[in-house]
Amino acid sequence: MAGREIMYREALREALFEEMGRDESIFIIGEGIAERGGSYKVTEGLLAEYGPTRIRDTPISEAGMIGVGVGAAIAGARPIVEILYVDFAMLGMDMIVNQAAKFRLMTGGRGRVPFVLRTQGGTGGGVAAQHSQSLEALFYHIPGLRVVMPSTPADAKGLLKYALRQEDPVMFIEHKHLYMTKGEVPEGELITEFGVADIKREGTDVTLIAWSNMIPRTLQAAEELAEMGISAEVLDPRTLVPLDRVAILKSVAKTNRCVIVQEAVRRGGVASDISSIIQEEAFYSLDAPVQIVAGMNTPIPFNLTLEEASVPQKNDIIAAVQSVLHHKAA
Amino acid sequence: MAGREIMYREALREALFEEMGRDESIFIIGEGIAERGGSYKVTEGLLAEYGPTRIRDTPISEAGMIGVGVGAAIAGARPIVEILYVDFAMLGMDMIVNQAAKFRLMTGGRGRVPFVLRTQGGTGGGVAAQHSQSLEALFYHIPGLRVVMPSTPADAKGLLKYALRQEDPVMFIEHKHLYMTKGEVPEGELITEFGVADIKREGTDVTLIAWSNMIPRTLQAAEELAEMGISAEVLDPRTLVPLDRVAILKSVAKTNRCVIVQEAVRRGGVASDISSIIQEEAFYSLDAPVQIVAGMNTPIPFNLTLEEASVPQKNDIIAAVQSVLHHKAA
Amino acid sequence: MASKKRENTPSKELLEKLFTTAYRIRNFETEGIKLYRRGLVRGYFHPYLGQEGIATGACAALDERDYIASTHRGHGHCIAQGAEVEGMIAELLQKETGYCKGYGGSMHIADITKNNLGANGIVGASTPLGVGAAMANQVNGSDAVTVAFSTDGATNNGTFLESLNLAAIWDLNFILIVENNQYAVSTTLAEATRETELYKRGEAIGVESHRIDGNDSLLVYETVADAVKKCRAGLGPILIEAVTFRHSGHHVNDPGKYMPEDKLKYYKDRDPVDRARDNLINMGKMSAKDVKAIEAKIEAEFEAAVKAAEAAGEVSIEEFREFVEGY
Amino acid sequence: MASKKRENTPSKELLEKLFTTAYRIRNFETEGIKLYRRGLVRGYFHPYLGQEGIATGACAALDERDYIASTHRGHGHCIAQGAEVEGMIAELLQKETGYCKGYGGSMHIADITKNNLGANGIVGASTPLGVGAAMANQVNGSDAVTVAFSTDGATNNGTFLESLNLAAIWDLNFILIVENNQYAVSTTLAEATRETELYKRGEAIGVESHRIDGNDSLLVYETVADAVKKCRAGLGPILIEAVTFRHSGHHVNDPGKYMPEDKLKYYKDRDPVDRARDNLINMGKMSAKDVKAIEAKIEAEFEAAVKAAEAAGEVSIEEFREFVEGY
Ligand SMILES: Cc1ncc(C[n+]2csc(CCOP(=O)(O)OP(=O)(O)O)c2C)c(N)n1
Ligand SMILES: Cc1ncc(C[n+]2csc(CCOP(=O)(O)OP(=O)(O)O)c2C)c(N)n1
Ligand SMILES: [Mg+2]
Ligand SMILES: [Mg+2]
Repeated sequence: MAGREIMYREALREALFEEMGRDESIFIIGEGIAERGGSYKVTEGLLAEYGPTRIRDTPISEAGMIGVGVGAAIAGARPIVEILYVDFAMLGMDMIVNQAAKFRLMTGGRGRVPFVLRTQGGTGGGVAAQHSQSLEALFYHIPGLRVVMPSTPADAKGLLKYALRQEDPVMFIEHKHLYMTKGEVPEGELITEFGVADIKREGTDVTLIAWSNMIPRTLQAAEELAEMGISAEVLDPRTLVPLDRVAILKSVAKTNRCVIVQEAVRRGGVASDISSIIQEEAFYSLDAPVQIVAGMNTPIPFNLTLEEASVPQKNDIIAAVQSVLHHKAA
Repeated sequence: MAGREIMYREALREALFEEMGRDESIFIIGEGIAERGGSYKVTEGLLAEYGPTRIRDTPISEAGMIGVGVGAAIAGARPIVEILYVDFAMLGMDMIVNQAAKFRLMTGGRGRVPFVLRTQGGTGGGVAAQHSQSLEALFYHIPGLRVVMPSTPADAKGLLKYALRQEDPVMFIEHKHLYMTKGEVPEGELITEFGVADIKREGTDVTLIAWSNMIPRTLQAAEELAEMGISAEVLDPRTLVPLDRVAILKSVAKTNRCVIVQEAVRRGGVASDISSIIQEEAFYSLDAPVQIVAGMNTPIPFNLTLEEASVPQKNDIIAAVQSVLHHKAA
Repeated sequence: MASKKRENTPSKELLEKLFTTAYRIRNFETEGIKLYRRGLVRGYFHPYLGQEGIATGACAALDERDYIASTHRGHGHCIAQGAEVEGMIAELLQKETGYCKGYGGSMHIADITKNNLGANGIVGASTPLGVGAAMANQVNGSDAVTVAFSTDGATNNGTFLESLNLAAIWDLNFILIVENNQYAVSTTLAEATRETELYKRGEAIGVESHRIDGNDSLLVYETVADAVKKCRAGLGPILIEAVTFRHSGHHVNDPGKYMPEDKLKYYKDRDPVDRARDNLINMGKMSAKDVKAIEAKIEAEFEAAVKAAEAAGEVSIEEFREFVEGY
Repeated sequence: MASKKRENTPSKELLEKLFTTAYRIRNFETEGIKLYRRGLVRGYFHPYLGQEGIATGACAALDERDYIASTHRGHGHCIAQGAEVEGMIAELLQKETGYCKGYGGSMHIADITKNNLGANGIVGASTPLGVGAAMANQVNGSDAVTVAFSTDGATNNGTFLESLNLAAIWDLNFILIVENNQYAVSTTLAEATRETELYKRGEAIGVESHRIDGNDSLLVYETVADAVKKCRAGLGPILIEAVTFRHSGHHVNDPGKYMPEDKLKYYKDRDPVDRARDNLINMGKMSAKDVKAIEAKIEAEFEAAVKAAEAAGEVSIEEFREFVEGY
């Protein structure tokens, strides 16, 4: 497959174009996604191609939009609901937690909810406390949901296409800072199954687990660590649910050390859960405690210096790696 | 202090009576809490005592109720909003996550939100997927919230009274199965500070950490373990935020082994976070991996046998303790 | 089906259908409560007693392509939309032959093969879910109509405004039936809102809205049949407020003492099952004996269903574990 | 204050106040945008340009005990409710002397000592928060009134229905001002709902509701003053839909090309600042020279505020870490 460099947002757009062409039951609703093409141009051109029945602007009604998406999924369509910021998904949390995630079980498996909620999260640019959150842990804790957080254009495309072909509700969480990043995306069909981690860089001394916007940062850290003679493996689960435990445990078995990097706040984040799994299942292969580099336990402040201080930076990752490498029995 | 045996729900009611008598800015809103005295009789008699301005029934408007509570707290009252099931708090999640938790930071510390949301969670009695959840992990992950989960009448009273005297938003999560349980509650003033764990039973071989309705079950397990010659310490954090890390680490330093018992589903629960903390901070005092006994990753099914299978039972706890005690290096 | 058209003289066929459905619901609830009292049914049980006219009339106006979404008080909708009593009883008894394999129970009961989105434990949820089904049908090029049964309590919830508004701007084939039984548990509608004529909320956002007697299954049928016709002609959505009253407390363990006796009497005097029977006898010219035979058949069907459900297999924990693998 | 009473001939004092506030907002936004263009302001910036009449008129009808809740487009409300420009500019410049210590920014701006619950990044949040403030005052025995500024976009959100309904059943001293600027970003109100006369939604739930020209600060003042009087007499809540139009795009980086030129011209011809100035000159008999002096003073005040803010200290990371200890 020939590669091309395209942007994350273009990769997402390609996925939407291709899948909507393939499956007429896919439709998209969201604020400003039709005429205007969305805040990040991900849906640009779809209205012209697929028409106003399948591409619709909505009022500011997040709970309603999500509920309508869930109902439509139950009744045989493949809705994509775009929520501008993951923060706003809180307005439709009931529909996500109590309806989308539960319908399959409540019907004894007879009903399915092939619903995709596209949204974006993360810090950046001083958009402050209500537009900067990383909330994946909330969805991660709710059985029945799939949680997808692509870090590269290729993953974004492949995972979105897969999302539109499976039967369970998906929280597809993009990152506001990744839309303009470029990466190689193969020509032609690209479908990336859920639950398969990707080793973004091979290494032997320490396993770095990261996702979404923490991947570029972690790769930079790994680059610098290499210059210091430290070989870091960078593992991107890509989908948090399902989580590729096998790949994680395999990497940790190789390196015996692990640092998990997460933009979300430290307390109760997904990193804690991954740490608890590694600890339970690979206790004796660990040469040092699993260390977590995460956001501070705080809402994100407006001030850019404080915003930066609130989330992991490259040097925090490097410091954590150094710490697990130099760990000595107390 | 003389002790009396009263029920959990009576202890809560006492706390409300006493605090409302002390502070006229306390009011309560909720569905069926005034005339009817609430589904668990916790608010019985308050209407007669404190009148309809301060005790009010509401329509089924969870988002509005929570929002109104938050606004009232900002503007100088001390609202208590009762949400019938923690599951329904999802309808007001935006107000909890984006308003209550963030206001203090967003105002640079000038604003405070002394708001108490009383609700109840957990499984029991076949009330099925939308009325059986244990959702504390969702609130635990949101900086700015306090998360309180009392397991005994005394804790229920003392913590609720403290909640009504501090300045931050509190998720006060009761358990549907505890309301009728009895326990000793001292006469007179009883105020229990947040962030102070309680050792519900002393022991030396293993630390069992549990909260809410898992405490009675864990104590029963400890009882049986004692008969087997195993001395289990049972630690109840009582408040998950703030979490008494010092007490946890101290207990683990003593026993070198830890099992965390949680009714909520395993994936991304609070237990995972506590495990990650112990692992990071007490790695070298652990003689076995921290083990988590938790709910299965599933919405709770209606069928009572399956409901029971979905959450930790006494025997699961005993088995986990036996496993951490017999753990040998792999 | 001919009976789908608005009629001035209703056919005997229609009247029989209305009575049969109403009586089947009545019998299901009355007998189901007995099973509950015997400890055979667990969890919540919100009887539809007194409100049978609404589900009965509404679903009679639908055909196979059409969808419904239901509430916590969902047995009646489930029956009216064509579910078999056996699968329902088995569900209440937590059996694996239940419609939801015993995983759902009363609050989530549904025969989803009948385009029923299910009962729901979250007050207000049926409206957005129903609008979603209507949206799916629009996208998929079907002229199917979706009826969301909802409640007076749900009209004070944000989902009402948001999702009905979406249905309106998208001209969906959506009918919202607000079952106004004037109570949310013990809270009266007048305590819950200043304006107790709920249909006005539809009008305020440009939705054709009606207020009717929900205890008259024939009127409900006619109103919904008309609304269905309008929807299929692109004139949806439509809101129908159907006024009614419970015959008992909120759930089986609520004695409902707060319900004023005179009001209860007023509505019991206008019992929807009696009225459907009267219609069948008076307008449909069916003999009292034939009516009795219908009743007996329904009763026997119920008893057989209970027997079958009791004999059915228990759910399997192993199967459950497998089912939730990868959840 | 005398000017709090409804007047047929408005006092010069009132007219001066209205113009001063409107001009202060106008100048703040115009100059603030320049700071943004110079890269000094980061994050979101939603200008209140064109809508000044609403905050100006409404807050002039309030006194010290009263509360407001604001929106993402909140600079105007903050100024009208008595904040100093300096603390606001410092906030936009992320300085520790900002009203929110630089932690909040434009979307959360508030001088909370002026009973301002703050700007808000969640569309629709001001209504429940405002109702909450009204509730607090009722419980605390105060006759203070709370004005929640809201938007056309927010009326399609569930919070609107739920919280206004609560205010109604509890007879709260609450005034909901819906600033209908006819757009939510690029989505027109007519695309967002069938019924664009938004005050009808208040009526449908039994709330006294009005629709007025929001570009006439005097009319806004009079309407709100009247509503305040009614609220204090126990006749609240009241909804006021104030029709207006933005003079620019949704935020500083939105050119707003989708706004029809003729419509923009129509509203610019009815510019609220010009009208407040005309009123002051014509009805208040202030000389053009004196008006100019007011403007010059406001401009100078702004420039001084920028200087002070630029000179102010940066936030401290250590202090921040301490602040969030135990979060
Ligand atoms: C969102 C939500 N809040 C509260 C409840 C608890 N609850 C169950 S039924 C009910 C009353 C419902 O009244 P109404 O909506 O009028 O329906 P009815 O019971 O009268 O049929 C309440 C409060 C719930 N199930 N969901
Ligand atoms: C709940 C929510 N959804 C979406 C947004 C993103 N957003 C910010 S402003 C805006 C448009 C708001 O329009 P309107 O409410 O009419 O206010 P206006 O901007 O016209 O003042 C949108 C969609 C948001 N901030 N909050
Ligand atoms: Mg009702
Ligand atoms: Mg607008």
